[in-house]
Amino acid sequence: MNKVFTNAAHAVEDIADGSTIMLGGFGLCGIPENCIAALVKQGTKELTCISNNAGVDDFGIGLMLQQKQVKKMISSYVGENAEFERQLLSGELDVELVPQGTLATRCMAAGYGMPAIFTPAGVGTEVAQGKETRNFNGKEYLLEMAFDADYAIVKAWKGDALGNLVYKDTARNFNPLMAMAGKITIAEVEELVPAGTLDPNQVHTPGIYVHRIFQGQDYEKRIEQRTVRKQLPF
Amino acid sequence: MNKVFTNAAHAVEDIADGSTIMLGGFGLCGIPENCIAALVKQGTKELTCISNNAGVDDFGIGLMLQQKQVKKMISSYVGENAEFERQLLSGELDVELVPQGTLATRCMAAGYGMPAIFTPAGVGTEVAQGKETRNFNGKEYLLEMAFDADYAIVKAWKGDALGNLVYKDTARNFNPLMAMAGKITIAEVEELVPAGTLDPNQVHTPGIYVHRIFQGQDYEKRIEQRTVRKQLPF
Amino acid sequence: MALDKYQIAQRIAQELQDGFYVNLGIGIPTLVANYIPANLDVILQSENGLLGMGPFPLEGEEDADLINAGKQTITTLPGSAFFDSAMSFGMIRSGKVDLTVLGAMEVSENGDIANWKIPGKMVKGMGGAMDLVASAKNIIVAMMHTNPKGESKLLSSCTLPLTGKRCVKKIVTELAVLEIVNGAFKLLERAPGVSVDEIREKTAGKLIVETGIPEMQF
Amino acid sequence: MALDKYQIAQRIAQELQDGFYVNLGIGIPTLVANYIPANLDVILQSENGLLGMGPFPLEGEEDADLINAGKQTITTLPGSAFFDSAMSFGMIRSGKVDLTVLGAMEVSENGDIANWKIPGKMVKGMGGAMDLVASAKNIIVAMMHTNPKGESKLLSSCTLPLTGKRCVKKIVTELAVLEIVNGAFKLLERAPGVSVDEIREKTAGKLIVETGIPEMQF
Repeated sequence: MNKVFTNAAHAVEDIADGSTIMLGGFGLCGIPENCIAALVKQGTKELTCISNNAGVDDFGIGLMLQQKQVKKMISSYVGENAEFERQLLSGELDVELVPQGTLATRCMAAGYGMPAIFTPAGVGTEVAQGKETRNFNGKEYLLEMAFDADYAIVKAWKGDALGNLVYKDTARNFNPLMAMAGKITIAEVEELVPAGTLDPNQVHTPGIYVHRIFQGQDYEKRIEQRTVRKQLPF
Repeated sequence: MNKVFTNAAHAVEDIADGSTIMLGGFGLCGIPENCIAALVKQGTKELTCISNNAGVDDFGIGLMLQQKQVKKMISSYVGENAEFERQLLSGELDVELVPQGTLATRCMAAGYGMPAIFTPAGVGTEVAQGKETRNFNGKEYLLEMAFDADYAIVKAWKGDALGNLVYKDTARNFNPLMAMAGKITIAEVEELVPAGTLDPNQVHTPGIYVHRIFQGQDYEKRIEQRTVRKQLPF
Repeated sequence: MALDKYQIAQRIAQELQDGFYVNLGIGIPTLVANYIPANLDVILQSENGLLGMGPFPLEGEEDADLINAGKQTITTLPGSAFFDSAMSFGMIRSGKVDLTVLGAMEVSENGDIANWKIPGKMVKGMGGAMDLVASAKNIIVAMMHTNPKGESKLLSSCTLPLTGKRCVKKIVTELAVLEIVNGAFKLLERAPGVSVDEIREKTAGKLIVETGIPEMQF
Repeated sequence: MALDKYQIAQRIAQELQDGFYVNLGIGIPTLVANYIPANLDVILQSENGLLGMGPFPLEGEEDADLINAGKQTITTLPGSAFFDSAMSFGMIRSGKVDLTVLGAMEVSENGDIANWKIPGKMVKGMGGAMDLVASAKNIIVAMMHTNPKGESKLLSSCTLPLTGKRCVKKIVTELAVLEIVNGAFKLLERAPGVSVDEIREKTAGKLIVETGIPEMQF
C-alpha cells in the first residue's frame, strides 16, 4: 500500500481537463496551496471546482481563475475576487451558490454513502427553485443531493504514510468532509510522519479515505483579514 | 454555566417513567455504568431504550431489564441475555431491531438537525416493511427517521467542566452520536478536568451538546469476550 | 437620540442569558461580543468550526489557521473546541445554538429576512446565512431602521430575494427594539429620546404600538 | 477431500489484494486474518469503530476499551484510527471497504443472503450485517455447503428472512468456490479431491459448470 507521493506535481498529474474537483479550505485558511500551484502549472482546464470560497485575486483558487482553468464554481461565498467577478459577468464562468451548511453536508453525504440529505436552509428562497421540498413534523426541508466529485484535494496539518490526517484549529473546516467525498482523495500535509506516530484516538480523517498523500512545502498560509487587539498597558 | 453534577443520582433524577433514553456503548464497551446503576436504584420504569445492545444478564442494560424498567428496546443486537429473551417471549418487552449503521446514522441525523436519512441497509428485507423506498442513481434506499430521545446518556474517557468530551479507543462507538442526539445529554466521565485542559483540536464531542457532566466512579469495565494470544516462546 | 452601532450592539447584549451559545454575524453583530456582561457565561460559536471564540490576538500572535467566519484572526478560550463545517452546521440545525444575531437589508412583518442579494449587483453568496436563519431558535436582527436613501427596511413584505422565511424574532435598530408578533412589528422599546411617531414614520410594515413604550435602558 | 474451516479461511485469503481494506465477520471470516500473505498490506476494519485491527492481546494486556465487532479483546497496529459508528458505516456505505467476508445460513442463485433470523427461534438481531451486505462492493460468503441436516444452503431462492438482496459476489464452502453470475452459481474451483458431481448434488440452486474445473491451490 503506497499512498505517498513525492510532490504535488505527481499527485495531481492525472487530473484531466473537465474534471470535478473539491478543494478544502475556508477563505484562505486550510487551502491546499501546493496542489493549487501544481494545477496552475499543469494548466488543467474546464474544471468544476467545489470549494466554499474562490480565493482572492492572487492566491488560492484565484490563481486558477487568472489562468481561466475554471469552468464552474460551486461555493457559498465568492466575494473578494475581481477576476472572478469579471469572468462571471462576461459569461466565461458559471457559478452555483450553495448555502454553507448545505455545501458541507452534501460533502459529508457523499463520504457517508447517503445519496441525499434534507435541510431547511434555503426553503422559501431562490435556492429552493426546482428542488423537492418535504414537510417533516411541521417544518419544511429541501432535498439536496450528495456531491459527486472525481477528486478531493485537501490540506492537513499532519498526516501519516497510511493517509491518516490531523487538522489544526479552524483550518479543519471543509477538509475532512471533502476528504471523505472524493472518488480519489489527495492530501497535502505540513508534516508527513511514519505510520504509528499519530495517536489513533486523535485522527480526524482515517486513512481509508485518502488515496494520495505528500509532504507539502513552502506554505505561505496567507492571512485574509489580519485583526489584532492592543497589548493592554500596565 | 454550570453543567457539573456531583454524581449519577443527581444527573438522572429528573428522568421520568415513560421517557425515551439513548444509552451509549457497544456490547459492554463504553457503557454509562454509573448512570445505569443510578437508574436501577431510582427505579424509573416504562423506559424506551435506544442502545446498540441490551447488556448481559448481570451487567449493563441487563440490570435494568432484571428490574423490569424497560418497556421497549431499540437495538441492533440483543443476544447474550436470558432475561431479555424471557421478557420478549412473554410479551412483557417490546423490541425493535434496527441495522447497526442505520441506528448510528439515525442518532447522527438527530444531532445534525436532519429529519431523516436514506440508507440501503435493509432494502428487500423485513426491515423495509412499511417504509418508504426511493431509487437514487439506480440503487434502492430506505427512508429512515432521525431518533427523538428525551435523554442521551453517554460515557466518555475525559470531559471538562464545559461538557467537552474525549473518548478512548473503541469505547467511542455510539457515544458521540448519542451525545449529539439527546434533548438533554448526560455524560459520565472517567476523568473530569477543568476547562482548558483538553486540546481543542482533539475534542470529540463539543460541549454545546452536553448538558450535564459528572465524574464517574468505581468503573468495572467488564470484558465480554476475553480473547488473548500466547506469548511467543523464546 | 438614535443609537450608534456600538449602542445597538450593547442593547442586543442585554438579550444574552447565562449559558447561551451564540452565533454573531459580520458587522454590528460582531460588536455584541464586546458587551457581554461579565457575570454571564456566554460561548461564541463561529460557523467555520469553533466553539469558544476569544478576542482578536495580540499583534504578532496572529495564526493563519485560526480565523472566524468573517475570516478575521482570532483566539481561543479555555474550553474551546474545533470541529468540521458539517458538525458546525449540524449544531446550528439541531437548535443547539441559543441565539443568532445577524444583519439584514430588509425584514418583513412576518419575519422574512433578506440579506444576501441585490438584483443587478454582483452576488457574493449567502455563506452560512441561509442555514442560520432556517435553523436558529432565536434570531435577532441588528440593522439600521432605514436604508441610505431613507427608506424603511421594516416592510410589509421584502422586495429583495429572501434569505429565509418567517424566522426573525426580534429586531434592534438605532431607533427601536421590535418583536415579530402575529405578522406585525410590535414595538417594545424606543431609543432614548426617540419618539413613537418617528418610529412609526420610518416603519413601512404593520406596527403594533401599545401604550407606554419604555425607553431602552443601558 | 472437503476443506476444514481453516482451509476455507485460507482460500478466501487468496482473494486479498495489496492495499485492500477488509471487513471480516464473526466465525470463519475472522480466521481469514491468520492467512493474509505477508507481502500484502491489508487493513482490517472493525465496524464498531477501528481501522487497522491487530491480533488478540497478550495475556494481561487486554483492554476493555479495545474490542472488535465480535466483542473480543484486540489490539491496534501502527497507523490505526478510531472513529464513531456513524463514520464506520459511512465508510462501508460509500464503498471504501474493498472486501467484506461474512457467514450465511442461505445464499440464493441471484446473490440474496439470509444470515440473521430463523422464524420460531429467538432473534438476536442483524447487528451490522444488513448495512454491510447492502453496501459492500465485494462480498464473499464463507459457509458450509449444507446445513447440519445435510440440506443445501445454495438455493434457487432463500427460505429464511433475507439480510440483503442481490449482493453476494462469491461463495467459498468446504467443497467449492462459486461465483454469482446471471442468476446462477458458477463453479470456479473444487476442493482437492472433491468431484463436480458431489458439488452438483449438494447445490440446490442453478449451477453452471464449465469444463475443466480446477482444484483449489494452497
